Amino acid sequence: MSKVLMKGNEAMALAAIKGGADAFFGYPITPQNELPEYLSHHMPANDRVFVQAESEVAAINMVYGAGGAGARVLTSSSSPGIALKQEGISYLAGSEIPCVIINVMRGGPGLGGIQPSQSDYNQITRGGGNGDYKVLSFAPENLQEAVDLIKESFPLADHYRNPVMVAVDGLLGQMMEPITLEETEKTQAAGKKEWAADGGYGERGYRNRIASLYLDPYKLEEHNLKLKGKYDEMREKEQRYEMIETEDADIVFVAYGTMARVARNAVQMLREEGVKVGMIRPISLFPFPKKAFEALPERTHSLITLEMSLGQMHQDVQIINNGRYKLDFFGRTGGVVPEPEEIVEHVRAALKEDA
Amino acid sequence: MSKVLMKGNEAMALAAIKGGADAFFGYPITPQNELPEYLSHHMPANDRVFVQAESEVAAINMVYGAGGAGARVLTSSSSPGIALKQEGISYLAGSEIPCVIINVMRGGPGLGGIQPSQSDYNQITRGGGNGDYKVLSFAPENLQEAVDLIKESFPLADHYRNPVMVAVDGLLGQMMEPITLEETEKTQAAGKKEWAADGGYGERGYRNRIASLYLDPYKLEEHNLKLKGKYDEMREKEQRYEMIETEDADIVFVAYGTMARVARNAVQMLREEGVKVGMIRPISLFPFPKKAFEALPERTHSLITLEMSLGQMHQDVQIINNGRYKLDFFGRTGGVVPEPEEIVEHVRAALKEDA
Amino acid sequence: MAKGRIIIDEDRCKGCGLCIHPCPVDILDLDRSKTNKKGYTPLYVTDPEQCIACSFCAMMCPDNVITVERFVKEGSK
Amino acid sequence: MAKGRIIIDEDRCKGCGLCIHPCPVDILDLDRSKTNKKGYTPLYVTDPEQCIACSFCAMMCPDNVITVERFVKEGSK
Amino acid sequence: MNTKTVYRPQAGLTEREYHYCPGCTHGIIHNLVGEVLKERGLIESSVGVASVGCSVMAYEYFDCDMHQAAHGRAPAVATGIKRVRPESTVFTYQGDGDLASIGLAEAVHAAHRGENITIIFVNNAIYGMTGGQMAPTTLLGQQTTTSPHGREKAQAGEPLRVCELLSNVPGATYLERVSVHDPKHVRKAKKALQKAFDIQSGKQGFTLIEFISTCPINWGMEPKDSLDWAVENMIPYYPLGVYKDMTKEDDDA
Amino acid sequence: MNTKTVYRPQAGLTEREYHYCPGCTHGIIHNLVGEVLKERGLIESSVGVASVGCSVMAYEYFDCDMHQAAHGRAPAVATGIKRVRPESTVFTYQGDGDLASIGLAEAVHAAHRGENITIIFVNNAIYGMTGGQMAPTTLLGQQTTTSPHGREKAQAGEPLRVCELLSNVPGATYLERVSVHDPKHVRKAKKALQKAFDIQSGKQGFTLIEFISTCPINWGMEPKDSLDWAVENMIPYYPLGVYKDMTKEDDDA
Amino acid sequence: MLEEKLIVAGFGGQGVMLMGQILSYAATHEDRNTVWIPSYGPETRGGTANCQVTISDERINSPVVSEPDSLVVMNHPSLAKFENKLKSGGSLFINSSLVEQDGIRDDVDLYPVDANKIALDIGNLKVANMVMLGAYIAVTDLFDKEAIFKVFDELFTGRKEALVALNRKALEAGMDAVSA
Amino acid sequence: MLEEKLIVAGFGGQGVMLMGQILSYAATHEDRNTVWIPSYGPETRGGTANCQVTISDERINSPVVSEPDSLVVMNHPSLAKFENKLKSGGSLFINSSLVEQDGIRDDVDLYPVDANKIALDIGNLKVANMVMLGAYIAVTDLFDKEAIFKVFDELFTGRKEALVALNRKALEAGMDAVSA
Ligand SMILES: Cc1ncc(C[n+]2csc(CCOP(=O)(O)OP(=O)(O)O)c2C)c(N)n1
Ligand SMILES: Cc1ncc(C[n+]2csc(CCOP(=O)(O)OP(=O)(O)O)c2C)c(N)n1
Ligand code: SF4
Ligand code: SF4
Ligand code: SF4
Ligand code: SF4
Ligand code: SF4
Ligand code: SF4
Ligand SMILES: [Mg+2]
Ligand SMILES: [Mg+2]
Repeated sequence: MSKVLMKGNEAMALAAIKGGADAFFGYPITPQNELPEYLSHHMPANDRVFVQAESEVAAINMVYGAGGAGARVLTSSSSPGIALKQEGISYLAGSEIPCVIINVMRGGPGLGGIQPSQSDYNQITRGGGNGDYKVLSFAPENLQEAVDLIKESFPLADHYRNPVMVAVDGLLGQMMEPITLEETEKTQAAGKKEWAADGGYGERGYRNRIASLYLDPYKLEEHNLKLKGKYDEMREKEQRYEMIETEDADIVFVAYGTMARVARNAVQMLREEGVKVGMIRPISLFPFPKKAFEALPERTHSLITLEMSLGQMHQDVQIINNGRYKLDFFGRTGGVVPEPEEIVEHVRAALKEDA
Repeated sequence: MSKVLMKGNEAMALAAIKGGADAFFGYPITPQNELPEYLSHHMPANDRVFVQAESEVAAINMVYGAGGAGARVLTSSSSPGIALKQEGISYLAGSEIPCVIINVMRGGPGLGGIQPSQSDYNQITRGGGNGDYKVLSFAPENLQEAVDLIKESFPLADHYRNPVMVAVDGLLGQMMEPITLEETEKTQAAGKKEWAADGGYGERGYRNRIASLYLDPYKLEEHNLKLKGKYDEMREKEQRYEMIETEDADIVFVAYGTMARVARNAVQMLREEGVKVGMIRPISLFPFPKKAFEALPERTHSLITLEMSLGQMHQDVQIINNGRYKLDFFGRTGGVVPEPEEIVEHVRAALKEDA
Repeated sequence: MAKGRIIIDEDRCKGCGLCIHPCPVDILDLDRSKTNKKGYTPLYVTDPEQCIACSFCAMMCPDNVITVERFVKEGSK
Repeated sequence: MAKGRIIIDEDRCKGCGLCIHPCPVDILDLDRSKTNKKGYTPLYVTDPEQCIACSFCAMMCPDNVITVERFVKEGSK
Repeated sequence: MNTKTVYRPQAGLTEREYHYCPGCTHGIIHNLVGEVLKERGLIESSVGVASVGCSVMAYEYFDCDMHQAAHGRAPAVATGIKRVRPESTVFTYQGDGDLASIGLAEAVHAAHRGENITIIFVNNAIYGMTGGQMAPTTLLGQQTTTSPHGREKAQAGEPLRVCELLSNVPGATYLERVSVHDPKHVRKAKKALQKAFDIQSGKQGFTLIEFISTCPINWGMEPKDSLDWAVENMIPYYPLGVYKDMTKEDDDA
Repeated sequence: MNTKTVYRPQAGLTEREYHYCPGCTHGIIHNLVGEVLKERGLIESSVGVASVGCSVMAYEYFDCDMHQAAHGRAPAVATGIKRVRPESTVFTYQGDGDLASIGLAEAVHAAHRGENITIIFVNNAIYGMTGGQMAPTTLLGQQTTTSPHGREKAQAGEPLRVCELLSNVPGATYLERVSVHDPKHVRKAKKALQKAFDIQSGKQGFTLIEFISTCPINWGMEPKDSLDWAVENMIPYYPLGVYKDMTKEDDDA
Repeated sequence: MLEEKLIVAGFGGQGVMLMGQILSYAATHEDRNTVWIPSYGPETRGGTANCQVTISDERINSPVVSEPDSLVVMNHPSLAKFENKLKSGGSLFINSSLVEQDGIRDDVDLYPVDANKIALDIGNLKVANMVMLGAYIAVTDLFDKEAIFKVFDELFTGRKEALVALNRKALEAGMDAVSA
Repeated sequence: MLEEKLIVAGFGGQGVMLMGQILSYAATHEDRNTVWIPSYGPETRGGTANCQVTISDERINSPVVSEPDSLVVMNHPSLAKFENKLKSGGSLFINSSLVEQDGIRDDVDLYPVDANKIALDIGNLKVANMVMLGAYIAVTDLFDKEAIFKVFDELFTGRKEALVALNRKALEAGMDAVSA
């Protein structure tokens, strides 16, 4: 298969088509606009549904309807738009409706800026909405991985009957990189969903209902425990991560997405200086890849979380860590993408302090 | 001062008036309706502003306008309504606008139910919105404390120029308890806010702007670091908690709000059985009261987090803990309020297992 | 003689009375001597002979309490 | 003789040309020999003598480039 | 003598008993919707969208596939369903708080896009479910729990008329306001529903039927008095009738 | 000979240069708003609300206190300001994506409540800032980055007319649609703004002035051609004029 | 040390909420600790309703009454729902106008009060709740009638003032009903 | 091992984005690794624009070019902005039609190209970017012109096909300009 150069947002859009997205509902927001723009052309051309909704709130509720009617559905947005979708995402999780959400993150809070950021980690993994729910979420570091994860997200969403979020920072959305994705590749298709409320009562012989309302608290608790069962299954099966030069690492970075790419350079540079650094790169944000940490060698003594935020994933590192390692954090926020040298400098300074 | 019996929602409304709320903007939702209902009568009667907004989204943005114009502003809602306000809260934090938000929590996810819950902990403390921001948040366990914290929240919001949230579960909103709060008590008043964009340019001599937009990522980062400075100040000064019979405790509960009340009974019951149990009751959720844990005696060996959720605050306990104590969790969710006996039973079972 | 009759599913009735006024022959009332399973005083027909099977009562009943039947001559369909 | 004149704040000009067409005496054009600080070819007056100080150009300029002055006889106010 | 059933309740509905308060006209409206869908043979291929309001549990009552939407968002949910399942009959069932307050944008935009769906809009001039707060449709002077001295124009504006508002949205095909306060009007309301669903079946676009409805509990009135109050107070401000009919031209042609 | 300045730019504005693209009529509209507020002596007691769109940085340009609102929510923000500072002149400045799409409910409800504020509504039939996507106001057949084959009625409905829509909201006091494509219309637009702010000063309620505006960049046209396109295509669908004037009766009396 | 936990249950409209609240008001006047909690739901107003009241000289922790000392039951479904929660030896007040006594637990003290009838005799079915309240305070001796009268005076003011006399009568009738 | 990092900067409208993309397309054809990133913002379209391109035989990690090997500068503000980032010994291509050469760093190889003039001579100012691209490939020897032609053929299809010849000409003119 030959490679094609594509813009991140367009590549992700194409991946969604290949992943079998029957419908897209979204609202424009920088830096993800090329994604709906691409789909506005290619979804109708592929006999699929494209609707520009009047708002993010409307978009996520259209997703609710189409997903609840059994279609494979995509929406995309960026940070403040995701905030607006939080009630809807909580409903999707509560009503067990599968869908894929692409979040091309930018700096916050508020309107913030439009430069790349990772400061949505909290609203992705903690749910910005109400209740004890979780969103299966992935954070690729390059376009090939993004494309592959998006294709995979549709069947995963169907399997868990839960929203799946693929989160990239604005840089990944805007960059061009060669990817392997044949235009001619056959698209995946969802099987018939027996639970879907799609007007097929006649054929099916029973009535389907989509709802997140349980007035009896004991029933609602039961429902929550059922949901928890799915999240536990995700924790078991969906932890994804990459271990980079950790075999002999004294110090291990923890970084995802663009930050992980930058950190790869820092690992090389530090190793050239004789500092044994490795990296755990979480690919799944929820579930947080606990298993990666269990696989670290005895000699590792420090973890340094690196984020394009003021430290959000760092909380998960602290939880996993449970006192085991020395912890440190380095981050830039507001849309600043750090240079590898800054990380190297940070590590050097830390080493000096320790010595 | 004599006590008066009041319904929680009404008592909180009255406290807001006493706290100097100039304006209220909100949208009806169970189980907090008595709060706006009370204010619809008493705000105009006190020459203050009451507006029933068309939605939670509109309400929080009215808060933005009124708060940015220098008024002391209140809004209230319940869990799904708070989810809808997340973008707005992120904007308030980003633009540094003070306001007070009362959240009377109910079960989720989605529409969920209307029974009491604590499953908003994540959306309160992690921000459901985008960006590296925090909301100063308090969780009283009874109406007197709720009333006192609300009165205090207005000056705190002004001091930090940040939203302050007071979160109670639905039971506290619906219950009646005697409180001390004189109808005749003079209301606090905010001083003139020199930063407010209120049309006072002429008098003031300089122009004020309220905005969260920083197109230059370095400026946005600087802004975020400034905000972080405030959050660090909160971490320093606003940690609030109560230590309950911890002096000789082997096992320490961590619980807030109604759950803490239930746990107080469990502490008594277990102590009667000779089990030395104590409790840390966080009153501030953000900042999480780290200092309380530092004050535990040497002999404490276990922490048990108790929540009316499937374990959200428990993450903060894990972070604080950092491997120090044996951790355990007990929770009910979906609107179920546990009975003290269940907690006692849980501890007994855990002790048996350990033995 | 009655042209038809109504059948009242008594335990569904909420005693709201909405069916009473529209009856053109004024033969409906609540039976205040009874409470049904739900705790309401249900509908009853004061004079069944008068019923003209117009269905007005049933159309106005929010709670699907009333079935209306018209008497038809044997053999006719 | 000119009834007035326009003053062009050249570096603010974005060379959009919106001011040109409304000029009733047709004396405005972009100076294609120049680029200003912003990189645009700015406005210039081809025949200042014709200006009637009507302000049409200024009203149409989105970027506040043009000030319009009317000549007044000495002594008049 | 034989009998012939001339009115059998529960058409198009499940066996579940309504949870509505005694005399609440939500029930009458449900019955009509169920009846029409059943009579038109559409019930088994319908997808209904319940909103948040007293009718939140409508998904338990209509005997067809149902979604329960977030407060105000039913038209967006219906859009999602209809776009991917264009052969289904899709309707929403929404209160006035749901549609005219929090969900106004979704309703107007569904009309704007000309979505081929039907909205059943139940206007009882109040928030029933949450205990009687003021709605955008609450009449001037009407007391509610958040307009304790009656709605004041200076404070809260004059009541919003949804059919009138939507009549200026190009995408709307059919808009009618009906009432169910007596059998005659019930019959008329049924006709309106038939028309709306027929338009949807014919893929002719967006239809909305507004029902003048009551809330005996929160109005603080007996059920019968509520009907009278609606007739005397609501209908004058919310006149019954067809507000838009884009099928007319087609019919005439 | 002496000179008398007959047009001095920058009235009611800061010294900041606009970031707008060459020939974008946002600038002309800003100038008018600044001028009117300055001339009426209102600028120093005004509070403006910038929205999200190309004019997001309007808070840098108007020489008065300013708020920057979340996308679509400017009317809610303005409501908050006006309710607590009733003596200030409060206006929003919003694009068509901001007001007619995501913020429709907030705009209609501000009108519905009869908020005593002024909305400057800039309709350029497109989302300028985000790079030219379709807006609710995009004309049929108009190509945008999300309507690559031109807006199709079947897919996206017919364009929404905001003045017409709001004219049916009881609370709106004054609604006018204006254009700035030539000096004559600029002058008329200024009159409309004067009227709107005078109404606000007189506490007579909600006013909205809709401006037909251009987006040379995303329309892919030269600035002058954009003006012509607006005249030829937009004005026929969005006729200029007064859509509602509730002050008339008062005036006549 | 006094600690009384009570559940009051019945149909919506029977005034069970108010009955519980009155006890909490009276407790507040006497500077006792008290908590009143309702069961709340979006149910039909015709459905069942109940409230839980705790009155104590000590601090009140868990507000939920899981094992009440007393139970006041205004209709039959409520008896079914709460009978088993009542603690052994507790007091069970039933509105015998609507609740059948057959098969009730025998490890509790039963106080049947023909509340509907007594209320109707006084002139208004709506005060059946106050009849039950009278019976309750007479048996438990928690408050004297003056304490309750004081609450009436506070609650029923303005247009409702006329209700004071009626409610007093009902309360006294309820007290008489169990002291007989 | 080859690793080339490049920044292309100029006014919006000068085609700097496209120029960078063409290099990435060419690299992709040759199965090299490449990343192209734009600077993006809600700024006036008349403002400055730049893109960063990395081409490498190794895996590309950080996509950000902080210290470019080459810098192509189409206008003066861009020179001011990026001059100092260029690595010592790097190649600096300037559009000398618009950029003054006075005072430029002397530790870099300077390639002035009168791109606007050359483009105008060819017949269209808009291909000044391709002139610069020609100069760039000629100097760096990263791609032969056929590789770039292939990209032209792919990009300019349909109505844009006419542009192929023009762009080829511009590319060759740029190559000539530096090989003189
Ligand atoms: C986001 C959100 N906001 C508020 C609520 C609370 N709520 C439930 S129903 C309702 C209003 C119902 O009124 P209406 O739509 O008129 O229906 P009715 O009950 O009168 O039939 C509200 C505000 C909610 N569930 N979700
Ligand atoms: C919640 C949210 N959604 C989307 C955006 C992205 N966004 C910024 S401006 C804009 C549209 C602007 O269009 P319009 O209001 O017509 O203004 P114009 O730029 O045309 O003047 C959008 C969708 C955002 N900033 N926030
Ligand atoms: S069917 Fe007609 S006549 Fe018979 S009871 Fe009903 S309303 Fe009366
Ligand atoms: S309308 Fe129905 S529920 Fe009401 S009284 Fe008549 S039969 Fe009973
Ligand atoms: S003021 Fe009038 S005449 Fe003079 S240049 Fe401007 S438009 Fe032309
Ligand atoms: S309208 Fe203004 S910016 Fe445009 S060319 Fe004329 S002077 Fe320059
Ligand atoms: S509260 Fe009102 S609208 Fe709701 S069911 Fe009861 S009567 Fe009907
Ligand atoms: S993008 Fe369009 S609306 Fe925005 S500044 Fe440029 S021309 Fe004006
Ligand atoms: Mg209603
Ligand atoms: Mg626009």
